[in-house]
Amino acid sequence: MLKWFGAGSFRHGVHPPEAKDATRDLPIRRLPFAPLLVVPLSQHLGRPSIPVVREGQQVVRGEPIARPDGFLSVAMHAPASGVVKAIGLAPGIAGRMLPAIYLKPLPGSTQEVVEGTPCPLDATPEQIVHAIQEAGVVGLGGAGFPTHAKLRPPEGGFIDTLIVNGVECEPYLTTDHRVMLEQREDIFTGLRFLLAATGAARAIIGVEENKPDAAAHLREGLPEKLPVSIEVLPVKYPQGAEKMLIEALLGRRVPPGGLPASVHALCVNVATTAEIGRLLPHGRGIQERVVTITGPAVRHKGNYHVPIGTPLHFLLETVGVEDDLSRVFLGGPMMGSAAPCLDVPITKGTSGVVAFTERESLTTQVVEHPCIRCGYCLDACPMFLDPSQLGLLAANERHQEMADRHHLMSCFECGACAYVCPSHIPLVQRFRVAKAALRKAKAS
Amino acid sequence: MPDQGLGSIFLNACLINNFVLAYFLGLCPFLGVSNRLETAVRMGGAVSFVMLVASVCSFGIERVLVAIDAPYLRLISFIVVIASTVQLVEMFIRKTSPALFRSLGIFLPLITTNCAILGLALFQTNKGYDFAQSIAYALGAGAGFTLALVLMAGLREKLELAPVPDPVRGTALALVLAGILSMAFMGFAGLGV
Amino acid sequence: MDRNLVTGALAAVAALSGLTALLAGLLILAHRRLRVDEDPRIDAVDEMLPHANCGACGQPGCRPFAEALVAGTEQPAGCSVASPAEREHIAAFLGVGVGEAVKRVARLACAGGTHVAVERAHYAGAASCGAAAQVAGGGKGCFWGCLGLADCERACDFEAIRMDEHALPVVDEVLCTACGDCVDACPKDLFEVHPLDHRLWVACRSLEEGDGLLGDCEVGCTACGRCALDAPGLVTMQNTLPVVDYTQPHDERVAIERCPTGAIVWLDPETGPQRGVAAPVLRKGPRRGTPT
Amino acid sequence: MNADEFWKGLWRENPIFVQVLGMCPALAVSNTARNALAMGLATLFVLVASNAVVALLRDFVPKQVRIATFILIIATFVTVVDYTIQAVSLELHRALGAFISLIVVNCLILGRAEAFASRNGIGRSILDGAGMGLGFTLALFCLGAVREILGSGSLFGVALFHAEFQPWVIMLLPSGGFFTLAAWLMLFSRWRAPDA
Amino acid sequence: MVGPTRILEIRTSPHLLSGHRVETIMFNVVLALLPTTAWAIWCFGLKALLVLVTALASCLLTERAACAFSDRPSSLGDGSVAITGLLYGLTLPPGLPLWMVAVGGVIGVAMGKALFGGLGANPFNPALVARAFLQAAFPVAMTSWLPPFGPDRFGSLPASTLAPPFSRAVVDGWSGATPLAASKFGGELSALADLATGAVAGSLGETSGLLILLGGAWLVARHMMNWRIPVGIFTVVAGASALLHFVAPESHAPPGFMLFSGGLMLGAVFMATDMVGSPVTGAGCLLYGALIGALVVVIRAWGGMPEGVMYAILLANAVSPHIDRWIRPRVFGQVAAEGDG
Amino acid sequence: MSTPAPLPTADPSAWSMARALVGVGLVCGLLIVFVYEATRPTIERARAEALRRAVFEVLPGAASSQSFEPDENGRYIPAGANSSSEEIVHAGYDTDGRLVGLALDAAGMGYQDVIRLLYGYATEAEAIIGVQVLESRETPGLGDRVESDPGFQANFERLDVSLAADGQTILHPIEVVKPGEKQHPWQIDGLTGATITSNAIGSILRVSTLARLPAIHARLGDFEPKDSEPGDSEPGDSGKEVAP
Ligand SMILES: Cc1cc2nc3c(=O)[nH]c(=O)nc-3n(C[C@H](O)[C@H](O)[C@H](O)COP(=O)(O)O)c2cc1C
Ligand SMILES: Cc1cc2nc3c(=O)[nH]c(=O)nc-3n(C[C@H](O)[C@H](O)[C@H](O)COP(=O)(O)O)c2cc1C
Ligand SMILES: Cc1cc2nc3c(=O)[nH]c(=O)nc-3n(C[C@H](O)[C@H](O)[C@H](O)COP(=O)(O)O)c2cc1C
Ligand SMILES: Cc1cc2nc3c(=O)[nH]c(=O)nc-3n(C[C@H](O)[C@H](O)[C@H](O)CO)c2cc1C
Ligand code: SF4
Ligand code: SF4
Ligand code: SF4
Ligand code: SF4
Ligand code: FES
Repeated sequence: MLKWFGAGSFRHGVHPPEAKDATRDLPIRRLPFAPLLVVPLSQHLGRPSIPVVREGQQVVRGEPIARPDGFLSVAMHAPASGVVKAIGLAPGIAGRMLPAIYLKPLPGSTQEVVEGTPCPLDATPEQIVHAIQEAGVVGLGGAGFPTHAKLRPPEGGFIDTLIVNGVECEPYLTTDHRVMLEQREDIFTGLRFLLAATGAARAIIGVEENKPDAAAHLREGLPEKLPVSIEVLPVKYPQGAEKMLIEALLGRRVPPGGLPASVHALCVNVATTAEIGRLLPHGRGIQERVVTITGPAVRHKGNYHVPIGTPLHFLLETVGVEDDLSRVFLGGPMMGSAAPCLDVPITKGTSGVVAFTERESLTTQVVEHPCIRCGYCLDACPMFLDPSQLGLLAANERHQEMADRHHLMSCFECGACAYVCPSHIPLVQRFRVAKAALRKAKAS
Repeated sequence: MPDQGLGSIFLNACLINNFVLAYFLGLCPFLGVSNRLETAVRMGGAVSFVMLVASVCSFGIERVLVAIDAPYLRLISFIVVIASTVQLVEMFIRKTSPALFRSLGIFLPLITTNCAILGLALFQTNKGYDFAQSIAYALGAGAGFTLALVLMAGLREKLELAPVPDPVRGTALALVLAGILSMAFMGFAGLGV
Repeated sequence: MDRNLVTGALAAVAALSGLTALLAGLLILAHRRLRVDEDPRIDAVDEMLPHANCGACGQPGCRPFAEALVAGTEQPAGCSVASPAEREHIAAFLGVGVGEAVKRVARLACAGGTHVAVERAHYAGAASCGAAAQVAGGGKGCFWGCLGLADCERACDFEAIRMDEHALPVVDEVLCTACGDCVDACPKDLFEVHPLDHRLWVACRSLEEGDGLLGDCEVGCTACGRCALDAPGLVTMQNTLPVVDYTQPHDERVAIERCPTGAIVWLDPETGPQRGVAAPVLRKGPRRGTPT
Repeated sequence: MNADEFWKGLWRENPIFVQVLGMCPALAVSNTARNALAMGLATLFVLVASNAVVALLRDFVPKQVRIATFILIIATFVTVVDYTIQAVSLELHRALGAFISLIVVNCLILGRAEAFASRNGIGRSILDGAGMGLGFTLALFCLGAVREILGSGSLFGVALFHAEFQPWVIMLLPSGGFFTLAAWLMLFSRWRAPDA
Repeated sequence: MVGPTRILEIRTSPHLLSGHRVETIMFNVVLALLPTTAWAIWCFGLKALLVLVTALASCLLTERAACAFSDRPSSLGDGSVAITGLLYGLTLPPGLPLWMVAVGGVIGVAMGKALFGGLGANPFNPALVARAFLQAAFPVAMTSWLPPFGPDRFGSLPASTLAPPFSRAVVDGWSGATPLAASKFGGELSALADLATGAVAGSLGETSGLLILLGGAWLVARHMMNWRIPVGIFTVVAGASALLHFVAPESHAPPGFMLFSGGLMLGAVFMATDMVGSPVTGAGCLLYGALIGALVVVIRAWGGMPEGVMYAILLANAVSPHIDRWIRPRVFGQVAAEGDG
Repeated sequence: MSTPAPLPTADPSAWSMARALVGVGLVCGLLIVFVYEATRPTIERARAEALRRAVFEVLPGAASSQSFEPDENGRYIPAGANSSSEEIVHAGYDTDGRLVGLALDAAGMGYQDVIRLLYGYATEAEAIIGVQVLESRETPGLGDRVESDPGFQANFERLDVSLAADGQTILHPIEVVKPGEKQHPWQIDGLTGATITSNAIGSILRVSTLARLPAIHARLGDFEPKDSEPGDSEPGDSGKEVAP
C-alpha cells in the first residue's frame, strides 16, 4: 500500500486487492459447446464484418463465416461445427442489439479445426498483417482493437520496441497469467511474427511482480537469438494500460491524444501474441479464447477455453453459480462492464467473467456524498487529470469546458479515481456521460 | 495632513481601507462583473486605469478651482472632466489598439460614472494629497479593487459548481462572500502603523 | 455679498460653459468619427424578443434572430416563444407580415411505459437517463426504449414535458416551443421535432421484430408490415420499422387500424394518442425477466 | 394607472431589493437609521428633481449627448443637496461624508433618467422618481434599522434595551452591512417567490 | 438455476471501492482532536467543557435545521459538522459567554456552510467564519483571557460564562494577556516549554502545540490530511521569523515562539488543512501553506493585531480557487511548453 | 409591460448637441452658484461655531478664540481665510482676555485610517489639557471609545509636555503605557481593547508636540491679546479646519 512511487513503474495509480488466488494456479480447462452460439459480427472497433454464410448453412469449426468490411474490420470464424440458425440481432455488453450469427453446434461437434493457408515465418510484413486480419485477431486485452491495424508503422515513423503486455493488473483476472504459463511457445512464435511485421528491434514482456512463476517460466524457455527480455514490474493498477506500461518499461510518455507509435513503441497483449503464434502457422482463425471465470458467486472458478459466442447463462450454469447471483461483470471489476442480461455472448475481448452474489457485492450500500476536494482522485489518476473538477463540471453539465480545459478526452476510464473517492462519486460514469454528450453535440 | 509615505498610502488604499470591502465603493461593477475571472481581471484593469486618469484630472481641477475660488464647482467639474477624459482615452485606444480596446475599452464607458472613481477623486482632495501621494492612492485603490474583484470572481466561479440553494444564488450569495472577504481583510487592519 | 454673487456666477458660468463645450466637442467628435454602422432596429427588435434564447427559431439565439428579422430573412412567426401579440408588435415595427407559423412540437418515438415494457436488468445508480445509458444501455428490456429517468423533463425550460405514471414523458403541445432541448437531452434519441399536423406517428424505435420484440414490450412494432400494406405510398417498411412519408397527404388514420400492437398511432388533438381497432387490449407477450 | 408608476418602486421594482441598484450608498451610510433615512431622502430629492428636469428637456436633448446632459443635471442637484445638508446640520453632513456627493454616480438615478424620464412625461416621471426614491429610502431604512438596533442597541439614537445590552459591533462594520443586505435580499426573494 | 431471464443488477465501473469513506475520515479527525480537547478541558475546567459543548451543539443543531429547511436528508451522519463544532469551540477564549458561543455556531454553519450548499461547497472554513464573526461582533469578549489551571476550575464558573443572552460579559476583574499580546505590546516572551505544553493563557485549543502535532501526525499517517499545508506554513513562519528576529531581535519574536504561540499550531494542522477550502494539488497545497505562513508573519509583525492565523486562513481560502486554477496537474505526456490556460 | 422602443430619430446636428449641453451647463452653473451663495453664510457660521466649540472643549476656561498662522519669519499673525490647517494655532482667551492656551491640529495613522485631532496646550502649565477627535474611522465600540471613555479622557486633564531646559525639545516625550500603569504625568494610560488606537493617539501627540511646541513656545508673545479685543474677531475665517 505504501509503495506509492514504485521504482520502474508509472506515477500515481492505485492498489486494489488482487483476489487472484482462486484461479491463478488452476490449469486452463475446456468448456463444452453451448446448445446455441451467438457470434456477434462486431467484436472489434471498426465496421461489423459481413457474413459469408446463409441461414441454414452448415459450417465447420474454424471456417470463416464473415469477412472484414474495411481496414479496421476483421474476419470471423465458426467457433463450432454446426448449422447457421439465423442471422439477426443479439444483445451486446454495451447495451445495444448487434448483428450476430446464431450457430447451432451439431451434436458430436468436436474440437477439431479446419486449417487454411499457413503463413510462414519468413513472410513479408504485408503478408503477416493480412494473415492476422484474416485470422480475425483483435486485441484480447479488452479494447478489441484489430491487431493488424496497429502493426502498420505510422507514416514516416518507426517502431523500435514491441511491448508485450503480460501485466494483467485487473483484480480477479488470471487469463494472461495462465496463458504465459501454458502457451509459452505460442507466445514466442507470435513474437517472431510481430517483430517481423513491425520491424521492431526488440521486444519486452512486462509482467507484474505478483506473477513470478510466469516470468520465470518465460525466462527459462526464452529461445536464443530472440531479442526478447522479460521485465518484472511492481504491482499497481492500471499498469496494464499501454501508456502506463510504456512509461514503466521505457520511460517514454505518450503525448495526449497520441498513439504508442509516436514514442516508437507498440503494445500487444500477451494472449493476443499467443493467439497469433497459434493461428498463423496453420492458417486458422480465432474460435475460442481463455476466460477467467471467477467471483464469489462462481462454484468452479478457473480459466476456461471458451468458444466465442457462448452465452453467459450457459457458461455460468456450466461452472455453477450460487442461487443469489446478482451481478456479473465482463472483464475485471475495475473496468469491466456489468452484463445487462445473461443472453450476452462471450466475445474475443472478454477476458474474464466475474460474478457476485447479493451478499458479497462490494459496492451495494454506498451513499454518495458531495466532493470534499480531498484530492485522492488526483493522486490516483495515472493520466494526471483533475477528476474532482471534472466531476463537478460534469454534474453541472459543463461538458465542453471539461474537454477544452480539463482534458476529458485523455481519460481512459480506468476507474482509479472512483475507486479511491471517499464520497463514492460515480466519476467514471459522469465522464462517460460527458463524452457521449460531446459526441452527440459534435455529430449534430 | 501628516507626511504619509507613499507605500503606506498605497497599502492603506489597497488592503486596509479597500474601496470595495471597507468603503463600499464601486459595488455595481463588483457585484455585476465578478462572475468570471477573465472579465473580472479586465474590469479591474479598466477601473485601475480610469482611477489613475481620474486622480490626475481631479488633482489638476482642484488646483484650478482653488485658484478661481469656486469650490462649489468641484463635484460637477470632477464628473464632467473625468467622463470626457475617459471618453477621449477610449477613442484613442479604439483608434490605436483594437485589441486593447476589446479587452479593456468596452468597460470604460460603464465605469466613468461609478462611485469608486468619483470617490477616489473626492477622497484624495479631502485628504489634501500632493501629486505623488494622489498617484499612490489611485494605484492602491485600483489594485485593491482589482484584488477584491479577482478574489470574488474565483470564489463565484467555484461556487457556480456548488449546490447553492436557490434563494441565495445571485446577489445575496455575492454579498455574503463580500462580507466574509471583508471580515478577512480586517486582518490587515493597522498594517504599517 | 452681491458682488460675490455676481463674480461667483460669472466664474461658474464661464467654467461650466468651458467644460460643457469641451464635453460637447468630444461627443460630437466621437459621434462623427466612431459611429457604429449597425441598424438601430436590431437593438429595438432584440428588445422585443422574449430572450429565452432557446434556438427554436433555428438561429443561435434571440439576437441573431433579431438580425435576421431586420434583414428580412426570417419572419416574426419564427419565434415560437413570443405570444401572438408580441409577434404582431414586432411585425408592425418592422412593417412586415407576421408570417406563417407552423407550430412544431417534440414527439416521442416510444410508448413502452413501465406497464407494458419490462426490465432486462436492474439499474442502480444516478437517476439520469444519460448516466443509465452508459451502464449496459440502462437496463430496459428494449435497448431502444425510453429509460424513464426524466432527463428530457429536466432539460425542458418551458415545463412542457411531464413524466406520466408509467415513467414515460408526455409532451404538452401547447407549452412545447420546439426548442429541441429534449432532442439533445435524450441519450436514446427518442425525440423528434415535427409539425403539429403530423398526426400519424410511429411510437417505436426497436429494430427487433416478432416475438423477440414482444418479449420486451407489448406496444412495440413487430415489423408485421400491415400498416405499409394499408397505406401504400404513405407508409413504407424500412428495416423493421414503418416510415411515414410526410410529403404525402397524411391526414388519414387507415394505417393504424390493423396494427396488432398499436405501435403506430394517431395523435388526436383532443383525446391524445389513439390505437387502431386491432390493438384494443394490451397483449401479454412472453415476458422477459419473470423468474423461471 | 398612474398610481402604479409610484407603487412599483416601493415593492415590485424596489431599487435595492429587486433591481440591486445604488448599493454603495445603501451600504455605506446605513449604519444608523438616521443616516439611512437622511441619505434616502437626499436621494429621493435628487431623483425626483432630475427626473422632472430630464422629462422636461427630453425633446431638447439629442440622443448622443443624453447621458452627458443627464449627468450635468444630476450633479447640479446633488451639489444643491450637499450645500443644503451642510446648512441644516454639519454633523449629519459629517456622518454621511462623501456619500452625499456620490449620489451623482448612484446608478439608480442615471438609470431612471435613462430608462424612464427620457421617455415619459413630467408627471409620470415625477411619480416614478418619487416611488423609486421612496423605495430606496424604505430599503435604506430597513438596513439602517437592523444595523443600528443590533449594532448599537438603539433606534434613531434611542436606546432600546437594558444598559447591559451587548452591541454587535460587526453590524456597524462593512461586513455587517454586506450580511444585513444579503439577509434582506434572501428574505425578499422568499417573500416574492410565491407570486413569481 | 441460471436462466437467461434472470434479472441482474447493473451499475457503473469500477465495481470495487477502496474503502475510503467521508465518514471515516471525519471520524478520524475528531479522534485526532480528542487529546487537544481533553487537555483544554483539563487546563480550563468546567467553563471549557461548557464552551465546547455549546459550540458543538449549536453547530449540530444548525446543520440539522439547515438540512430540514432545504429538504435535504440530514447530513449530521457524515461527521463533518462535528469537526466544525469542535474546532470552532477550540478557537474560543475560555470565559466567553455561552450565548455568544451559540451565536457563532449558528453563524458559522448557516452562513459559512449551509448558504453555499453544505458539505464540500463552502469556500471558507466555517469554524473560522464563526470565529471571525464573533471577533468582529464582540471584540472585547473575544479578547478577554483567563489563565489556565485556575484554582477550583472544576467547581466554579466565571460570571462571564453564564452572562444572560444579549448582555455584556462581566470580565472578572482579571484579564490576562496572551503570550502574543504580551510579546507584541509588552515585549515579553513566554518560555517555549510553557507554550508547547500549553501552560499559557489563550484560546482553548491553542494551549498545547505538542498534542496538536500528535493528532496531525496520526492523520498524516492515515493519509487523511495533506502534510504539505502545515509544512508550508511552518517553513515560512519559521524562516521569516528567524530572519526578522535576526535583523531586529528586540521587536520580533524568535521562530520557536512564533510557531508555538497563538492559534498557529491548531490553525496550521487542523484548520488550514480543511480540504474543502484548500487547493487540490500537492504543489498548490505547498503554495497555499506558504501563503498562510507569510500572511501570519506579516499580520503578527506589522499588523494592528497580535494574532493573524484566522485572517490568514480565511484570506488563503479566498485565494485557493486561484491556486487551483494556476496549478493544475500536467496531463500525462504533455510537454512543459504547452501548459493550458 | 415594456414600453415600445422609440423609433430611431434622425441624426441631430452638431449645433443641437452643443446647444443642449452648453445650455444645460449654463443653467446648472447658475443654479449651483445661487444655492452656494444662499447657504454659504449659514454653513460658515456653523463651521466656525463647531471649531470654536472644539477649541473651547480642549481649552477649558476659554471664552473666545483667535486663529494664528506663522508668517515667513515664523512670527504668528492672525490667520487669513485660506491658511492651511497644519500650521494654524488657535489661541483661547478667558473672559478677562487672558491667554488660556493654544489649540493645535494633529493627525496620524490610527487602527483603521487617519485620525485627526485637536489638542489644547496650556502655555503656562506646559501641559496638554484637552484632546478632541475631529475625524476618525476607528471601530465603533472599540477604537472610538478614545473619544468618550472618561478614564481615557482623564489622561488629558494635565498631560505634561514641559520643554527641556534648552527649549529645543520636550523633557519627557509622551508615552503610552498599559492600562492602569500610568506613573508619570507624561504617560498615557492605554485603553483596554483599543491598544492600537491609544498608541496611535499617543504617538500623534508625541510627534506633534515634539515638532511644534518648541517653536511656538519661543513665540508665545505673538498670541498675547493685542490692541483689539480678541473676543470680537471671528475666529477661523477659513472655515476649513473642522469639516472636510
Ligand atoms: C485502464 C486500462 C487497463 C488495462 N489493463 C490491461 C491489462 O491488464 N492487460 C492487458 O493486456 N491490457 C490492458 N489494457 C489494454 C492495453 O492498454 C492495451 O490496449 C493492450 O495491452 C493492447 O493489447 P491488445 O490490443 O493485444 O489487447 C488496459 C487498458 C486500460 C485503459
Ligand atoms: C486557529 C486559531 C486561529 C486564530 N486566529 C486568530 C486571528 O486571526 N486573530 C486573532 O486576533 N486571534 C486569533 N485567534 C485567537 C488568538 O490566537 C489569541 O487569542 C490571540 O492572542 C488574540 O490576542 P488579542 O487578544 O491580543 O487580540 C486564533 C485562535 C486559534 C485557535
Ligand atoms: C473588528 C475589530 C475591530 C477592532 N478595532 C480596533 C480599534 O478600533 N482600535 C484598536 O485599538 N483595536 C482594535 N481592534 C484590535 C483588537 O481589539 C486588539 O486585540 C486590541 O487592540 C488589543 O488590545 P488589548 O491588548 O488592550 O486587549 C479591533 C479588532 C477587531 C477584531
Ligand atoms: C483534515 C481536516 C480538517 C478539517 N478542518 C475543518 C475546519 O477547520 N473547519 C471546519 O469547519 N471543518 C473542518 N473539517 C471538516 C469538513 O471538511 C468541514 O466541515 C467542511 O468544511 C464542511 O463543508 C476538516 C476536515 C478534515 C479532514
Ligand atoms: S477514470 Fe479517467 S480521470 Fe479517473 S483515474 Fe482513470 S484516467 Fe483518471
Ligand atoms: S476523491 Fe472524490 S471527494 Fe476526493 S476530490 Fe476526488 S472526487 Fe472529490
Ligand atoms: S425520452 Fe429519453 S430523456 Fe426522456 S425519459 Fe425517456 S430516455 Fe430519458
Ligand atoms: S402495423 Fe404495427 S406492428 Fe405492424 S409494422 Fe406497422 S407499426 Fe409495426
Ligand atoms: S452605486 Fe453603483 S457603483 Fe456604487
